[in-house]
Amino acid sequence: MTEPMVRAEQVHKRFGRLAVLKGVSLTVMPGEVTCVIGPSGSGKSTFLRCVNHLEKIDAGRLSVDGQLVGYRQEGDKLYELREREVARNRAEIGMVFQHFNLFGHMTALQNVCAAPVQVLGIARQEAREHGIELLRRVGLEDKRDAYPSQLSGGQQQRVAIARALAMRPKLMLFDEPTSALDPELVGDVLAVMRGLAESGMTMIVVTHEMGFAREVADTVVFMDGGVIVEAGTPSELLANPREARTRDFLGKVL
Amino acid sequence: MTEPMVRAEQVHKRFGRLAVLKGVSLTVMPGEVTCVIGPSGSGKSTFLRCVNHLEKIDAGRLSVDGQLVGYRQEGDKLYELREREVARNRAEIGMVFQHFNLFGHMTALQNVCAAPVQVLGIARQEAREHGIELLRRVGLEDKRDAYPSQLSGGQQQRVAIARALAMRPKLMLFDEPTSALDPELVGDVLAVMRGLAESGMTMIVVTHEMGFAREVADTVVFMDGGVIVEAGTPSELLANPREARTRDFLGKVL
Amino acid sequence: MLLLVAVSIDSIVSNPRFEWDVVGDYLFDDRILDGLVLTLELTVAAMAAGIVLGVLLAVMRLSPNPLVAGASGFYIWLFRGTPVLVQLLFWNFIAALYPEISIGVPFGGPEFFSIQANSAITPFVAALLGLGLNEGAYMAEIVRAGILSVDEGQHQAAHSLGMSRLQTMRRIVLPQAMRVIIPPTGNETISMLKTTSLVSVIATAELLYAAQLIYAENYRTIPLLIVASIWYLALTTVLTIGQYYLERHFGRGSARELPLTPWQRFTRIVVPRHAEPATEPEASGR
Amino acid sequence: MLLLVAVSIDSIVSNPRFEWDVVGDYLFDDRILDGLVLTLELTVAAMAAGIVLGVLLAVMRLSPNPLVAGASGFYIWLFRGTPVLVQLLFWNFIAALYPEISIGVPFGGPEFFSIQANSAITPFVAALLGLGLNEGAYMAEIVRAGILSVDEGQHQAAHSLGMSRLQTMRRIVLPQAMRVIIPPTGNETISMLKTTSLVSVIATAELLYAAQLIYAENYRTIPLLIVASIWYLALTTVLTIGQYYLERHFGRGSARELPLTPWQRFTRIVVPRHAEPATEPEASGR
Amino acid sequence: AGCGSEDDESGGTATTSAPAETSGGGAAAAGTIAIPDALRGKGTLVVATDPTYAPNEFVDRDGTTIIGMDVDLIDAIGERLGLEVDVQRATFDAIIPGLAARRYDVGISSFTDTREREQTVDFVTYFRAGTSFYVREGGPDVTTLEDVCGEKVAVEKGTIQATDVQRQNRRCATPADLQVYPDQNGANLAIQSGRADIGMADSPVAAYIVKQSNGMFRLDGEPYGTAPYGIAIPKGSGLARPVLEAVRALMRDGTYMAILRRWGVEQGAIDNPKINGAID
Ligand SMILES: Nc1ncnc2c1ncn2[C@@H]1O[C@H](COP(=O)(O)OP(=O)(O)OP(=O)(O)O)[C@@H](O)[C@H]1O
Ligand SMILES: Nc1ncnc2c1ncn2[C@@H]1O[C@H](COP(=O)(O)OP(=O)(O)OP(=O)(O)O)[C@@H](O)[C@H]1O
Ligand SMILES: [Mg+2]
Ligand SMILES: [Mg+2]
Repeated sequence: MTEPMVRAEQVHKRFGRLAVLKGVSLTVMPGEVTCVIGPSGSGKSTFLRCVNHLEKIDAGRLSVDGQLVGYRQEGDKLYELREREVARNRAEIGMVFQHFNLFGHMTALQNVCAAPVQVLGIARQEAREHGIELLRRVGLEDKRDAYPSQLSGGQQQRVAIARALAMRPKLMLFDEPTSALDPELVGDVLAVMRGLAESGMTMIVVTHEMGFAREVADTVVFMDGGVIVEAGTPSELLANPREARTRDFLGKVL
Repeated sequence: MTEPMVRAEQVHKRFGRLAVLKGVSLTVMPGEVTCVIGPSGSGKSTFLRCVNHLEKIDAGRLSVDGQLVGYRQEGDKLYELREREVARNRAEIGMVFQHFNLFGHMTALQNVCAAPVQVLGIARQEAREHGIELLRRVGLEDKRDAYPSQLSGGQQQRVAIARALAMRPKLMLFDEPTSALDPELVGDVLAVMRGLAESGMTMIVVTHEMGFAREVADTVVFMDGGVIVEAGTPSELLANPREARTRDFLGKVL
Repeated sequence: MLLLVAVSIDSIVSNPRFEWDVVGDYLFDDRILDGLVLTLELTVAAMAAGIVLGVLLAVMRLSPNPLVAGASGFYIWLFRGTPVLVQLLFWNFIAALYPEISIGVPFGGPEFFSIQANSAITPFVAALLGLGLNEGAYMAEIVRAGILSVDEGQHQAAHSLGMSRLQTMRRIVLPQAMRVIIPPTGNETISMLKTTSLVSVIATAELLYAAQLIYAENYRTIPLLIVASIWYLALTTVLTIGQYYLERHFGRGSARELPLTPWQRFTRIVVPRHAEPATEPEASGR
Repeated sequence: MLLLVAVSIDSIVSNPRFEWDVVGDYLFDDRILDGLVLTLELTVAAMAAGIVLGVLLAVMRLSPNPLVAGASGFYIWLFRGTPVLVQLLFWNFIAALYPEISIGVPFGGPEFFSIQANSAITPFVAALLGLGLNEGAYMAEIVRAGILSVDEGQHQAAHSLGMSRLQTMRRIVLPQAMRVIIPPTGNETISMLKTTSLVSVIATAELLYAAQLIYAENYRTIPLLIVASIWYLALTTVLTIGQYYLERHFGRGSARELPLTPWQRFTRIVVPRHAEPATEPEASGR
Repeated sequence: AGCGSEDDESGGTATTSAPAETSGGGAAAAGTIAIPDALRGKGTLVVATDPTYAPNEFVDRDGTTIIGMDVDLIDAIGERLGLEVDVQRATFDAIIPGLAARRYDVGISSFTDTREREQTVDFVTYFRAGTSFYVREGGPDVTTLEDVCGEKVAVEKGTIQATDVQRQNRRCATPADLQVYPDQNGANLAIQSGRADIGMADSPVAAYIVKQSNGMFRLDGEPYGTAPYGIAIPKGSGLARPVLEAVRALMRDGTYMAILRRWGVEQGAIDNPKINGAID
C-alpha cells in the first residue's frame, strides 16, 4: 500500500475565539487531484494554508508524504521542527494564492526564477531558461520584464502559477487560481493544470470551476462551516449529493 | 432629446509609448446599462478610469451628464477644472474597482460611511443607518465591525460595492465587480445591480458575466486592442456577432 | 548571557569611580529638575511644531505643482543642510545681523511695522524657532516616506468617492501611513530630548547643560553625567511605552496580528486559555 | 514670492556683519578641509556600522523568540536613551572604569586576553564606537518600520516557496522596504554629518570643531560658522541627490509612476514629445 | 590604579605648602625631581587642554599646534621632570573624566583652583588672574562688580566670573541677568548682538578679546580680585609634588617670568606656588 501524499485527521484551527476548522479529515493519494468547493468563509483557504504550514494547527494530525507537517515524531513524542526544516518541506509544496502575492520589486521572470536559484541552488542560467519556458506556458513570454504593478490582475495570477511550478513541487495547492482570470484565459490555465494532473502531479484545488472539477478531479470535497460535509467522486458528489447543504450550494452555483 | 449621461468621442490614452485607448467612442443614455466585454489588456479598466477622471485623456472628448470631464468649456476654449471641481464631479460617479481598494484602517461600516460624511456632509447617524442598510443588502450586516484584512476576498468586494452605493451616485462604474466573488454570492450581487438598473441607475459594467449582460444590459460593447470593435443590444452582439474577433472571443468565453 | 548582564551590573554598581553617592545627591537637585522641565517643554513644543510643519512640507513636496514641490524641497535642503547649532545661534543672535525686524515695502518704501529683534525673540523663542524649523525638515522626509508606503489604490478609491486631495491625505492616507511614520518619529522625539542640549549655546539651561554647569563648578563630571543619563533614560522609557501603544492603535486593521501588550501577556499566563478576554479575536488581523 | 527671496538674498549678501571676505578667506583653509575629511570619514564609517547593526537589531526585534526580541529591545532602549555625548565619553574613558579590558572566566577564573584600555581605544575608535553603536539603535527602528510596511502576503509567498526567514528578509522584504527606509535614513545620515561635531569632546577636530577652534582664536564667529554651514550644505546636497537616485532605484516596480529625473525633465523639454527615449515606458509603473 | 602610599600629599587638607625640604639645594637640574616610576617608564607627560581660550591656550594658524602661556609653562615643567610633553586637545567635558581615566596625566587650561574642585582633583597653583570687564562700544559703563546689578552679563561656564556674579547677585537690589554660555565665543556673540551688555573674563583673555574685536568692544572699569590658576592633577597619582617642585624651579631660574612676559601677562605672576591653594 502506498503512503498517502496528504493525510489530515481531525484538524482543528481557530483564530482567537473563532473556530475556522472544526475537525477536517482528508486523504489524498499520490497523483490524485482533489477539488475543494464550498461557500465563502467555510475555511477552504485556511485548510490549504495549514497543509503548507503557513498556519499552525491547534489539534489533530496532518502529514504530507508521510512526514508530519511542522513536527517530527520520535517514538511517541512530537518535536517541533526547526525553521530550516519547515522551509525545506515547504519548498516541495507549491502554492498559488488567491491574491497572487507576486514580489513587487521583481519582474515577472525574476519572480519565477528567484526561489529555484535561492532555495534549490539551481544555476541562474538554467533557472532563467526554465522560467521563460514556464512563462510561455502561461502565455506571458512577452511580459517577462514587466513588474507586477504593470500587469493586469489576470496576468499577475498567471505569473504566480508559473512561479509555483518553477519549484517542481511534488504537491500543488491552488487557492481559487482562476478566480481573477479573464474567462478566455481560464481555459488556457486549466489546460496547464490538466496537463500537470495527467503528468501525475498531486493537487489540491480550491475552485469554483465545476467543469474542471468534474473533468479532472478524482475526488471532490464539499466544505462548509469548517468541516467536510461530503466527499466523493465528481459524478457522485456533483450529480447526486447526499447532503442537503451540498445540494443547496450546488443549486446556487451550477 | 435628452442629454446622454456619458458621451465619449475618439478618446485616446497612452502610457508612455504604449497606446492603450486608440479612439473610443461611446454614448450611454440616462438609465441605460452598458456592459463592456473584451480580452485582458484591451483597455476596459483604463476607459472606466478615464470616465471617472482618474486618468487624463490625451485626445478626444469625454463628457458626463453634459459636463466635460476635467474641463470647463467657455466659448471655444477649454479650461482645466480645479481639483475641488473635479472632486465634486467624481462624487456623483460611483466606482467599484477590480481590486476592492478598501480603506485598510477602517471597519466595513466605516468604509461605507466615510465619504458620505466627509464629502456630502451627511450627519454621522444618518450615514451610519444608511451604511448598515447597504451592508445588509450585500449580505454583510454581521461583518460591519471587521477590518478588510479580516474579510475574505469576496466579502471585501461586497463592502466596496456598498461603499460606492453609499454616495447615491448618478452613474455607477463597475470594473469586474464579481470576478473575485464566490459563485454562490455572485447571484446576490448581480441581483443588487439588477435592482439598481431597474431603479433607473445608469451603469457601465465591465464584466464577464454573460448571463448578466444578456439579461440586464441595454447595450453590450466589445473592446479589443484599445478600440470598440462592435456594439449592440445583447441579443445582436452575443447571439450574432458581426466581427470575426468578437465571434472568436465569445467562442472562448461562452 | 544572563550571567554576563549580572556581572556587568555588579561591576557598575561597585565601581567607586561612578560615585553613586554624588549621583544620589544631585538626582533631585533643583537646577537639574528645572533643566528637566525645560527639556520637556522644548521637546514637546519643538516636536509639535516639527510634526505639523513636516506634514505640511511632505504634502507640498508630493504636490503636482512644481513650484510648491520645489519650495518644500528647498526648505528641506536648507534646514537639513545647516547645523542646528548654527540655526540656534542665528535665531538668537539675529540682532547682530538685523538689529531691527521691520515689515514694509522694500527698496525705500514705507515701513509698516518695526521691532527690536532682541525683544521679539527671547532665548526660548529662539530655541523653539531653531529646533522646530529644523525638525520640520526632518519630519517632512519621514512623513513623505509614510505617504509613499500607502498603496496607490487607496488614493484612487478615495478620489473616486469625491474626496479632495487634502481629505484623502487626512482621512485615508495619513492614518494608514502612521504605522510607518511612528517609529522614526519616536527616534526623532528621543533625539530631540537630547538635541535640546544644543540650546546651551544660547545660554538656556536644559537638562544636560544644567548638569554641565554644575560639574563645571565642582568637577564631578562622571556622576553628573550619570544623573543626566538617568533622567534621559527615564524620559525615553516613557516615550518608548507611548510609542508602543500608538503603534498598536494605528496598527488596527493592518495585515498582521497585533502583538500582545505586556498586560495581556500577563493575563494570558494567569488566566486559563479559554477564558480569554472577549475583545481578543477582534484585535487580530488575518 | 520670488521678490521675497530676492530681497532676502540681497540683504544677506550686502549685510556687512556676515563678513563675506572672511568667509572667502577661510572656505578652503587647511584646518577646515582637514575637518571636512574627518567629518566624512566618521559619517561614512558610523553610518555603515549603524545600518548593519540596525538591520540586525530590527530583524531580531521582530523575531518570534522573546529573548532575542527582548535583547534587541533593551539595546535600543539603552542606546537611544543615553546622550551620545555620554556614550562618546564612556568609550573614550572606559579606562577610568575598567583600566584593563580582559576576556576570561569571571569570578577569579583564568584570563585569556588582556589589554590596556587606553591603547586599544584610540579617540577615533572611541568616536566610531560611540557614534556607530548609537546610530544602530536609531536605524533599528527605521528598518523595523520598513519591514512592517511590506505586505504580509509577501512573507507568506516567500515562505511557501521554501525560503527561510533570513532569505525572505534579504531577498523579498528588505528590498521592498527600502522605499520606506531610505528617506529617514537620509535624515540620519545628514544628522550624522553634524552629530560628528560631538566628537570634539574627545578632541578630534571635525568640520564644526575646526571652525570653532579658529574663531576661538580670532573671534570671527559668524563668518566661520557660515564657512562650516556652506560645507555642510554642500555635503547635504550631494547626499540629497544620492538619496533621490536611490529612491528611484528601489521604487522600481512600485505602484506609482517614477518622477522624472532632472535630466529626463530637461530632455523632455528639448526633445519633441514623440521622440521620447526608448526606455521611458518601461520605467513608469501603473 | 592604587599606589595608595602617596595619597597623603593631597586629601583636601589644603595648603601643604612645603618649602622646607628641597628648597635649600640650588636649581633642580632637569630630571632630578623624583617622579612616579610608571611615568618615568612611559617617558611622556600627557597633557589635556581646551584650546579655545586665547591667549592662554589656543590653536596656532597651522591648525594643529596648541600654543599659549599654559602650553609654554607645561613644556618647561616637562623638561624639568625629564619627560616628553604631549599636549592633547580636549573639551572641558572630557578633561576631568580623562584625568580619572589616566588618559591624561595633567590638565592645564586656565583652571581656577577652588575648594570645591579640590575635592575631585589636586591643583598646583601657578598664576593669579584678575577679572576685567569689557563692553560693546557705546554700551553701559561699569567700574566695579557692584555695577553689574540690573545689567545683562555674559560669561563662560565654569569660570570664576560666573561664580562672582552669582555671589554679587545675592547683594544686588535688582540682580543681574546672568547668561552663562558654553564658551567665551557665545558670550561675545551675545554682547555683539545686544542680548547682553557686559562681558567679564580673566584679564589677559579680556584684553585679547578687545584687541581682536576690531573696535567693537572696549575694556571698562578696573580689574578686580584675584584667583589662582592651578594645574589639575588626578588625586593619588603622585605627580602633584613633582610638578610643584618643577614650578618652583622655573620661578627660581627666571624661565617662569620669561614665559609670562612673552604672552604679556606678567601682572599675574605669583611667587609661592602651592598644592591646593584655593583662596576663600
Ligand atoms: N487571521 C485571521 N484572523 C481572524 N479571522 C480569520 C483569519 N483568517 C481567516 N479568518 C476568518 O476565517 C473564516 C474562513 O476564512 P477562509 O479564508 O479560510 O475562507 P474561504 O473558505 O477561503 O473563503 P473565500 O472563498 O471567501 O476565500 C472567515 O470567516 C474569515 O473571516
Ligand atoms: N499605468 C500604466 N502604465 C503602463 N501600462 C499600463 C498602465 N495601466 C495599464 N497599462 C497597460 O495597459 C493595458 C490595458 O490595461 P487595462 O487594465 O485597461 O486592461 P483590461 O482590459 O482592464 O484588462 P484586464 O481584464 O486584465 O483587467 C495593459 O496591457 C496594461 O499592462
Ligand atoms: Mg479563500
Ligand atoms: Mg481591467
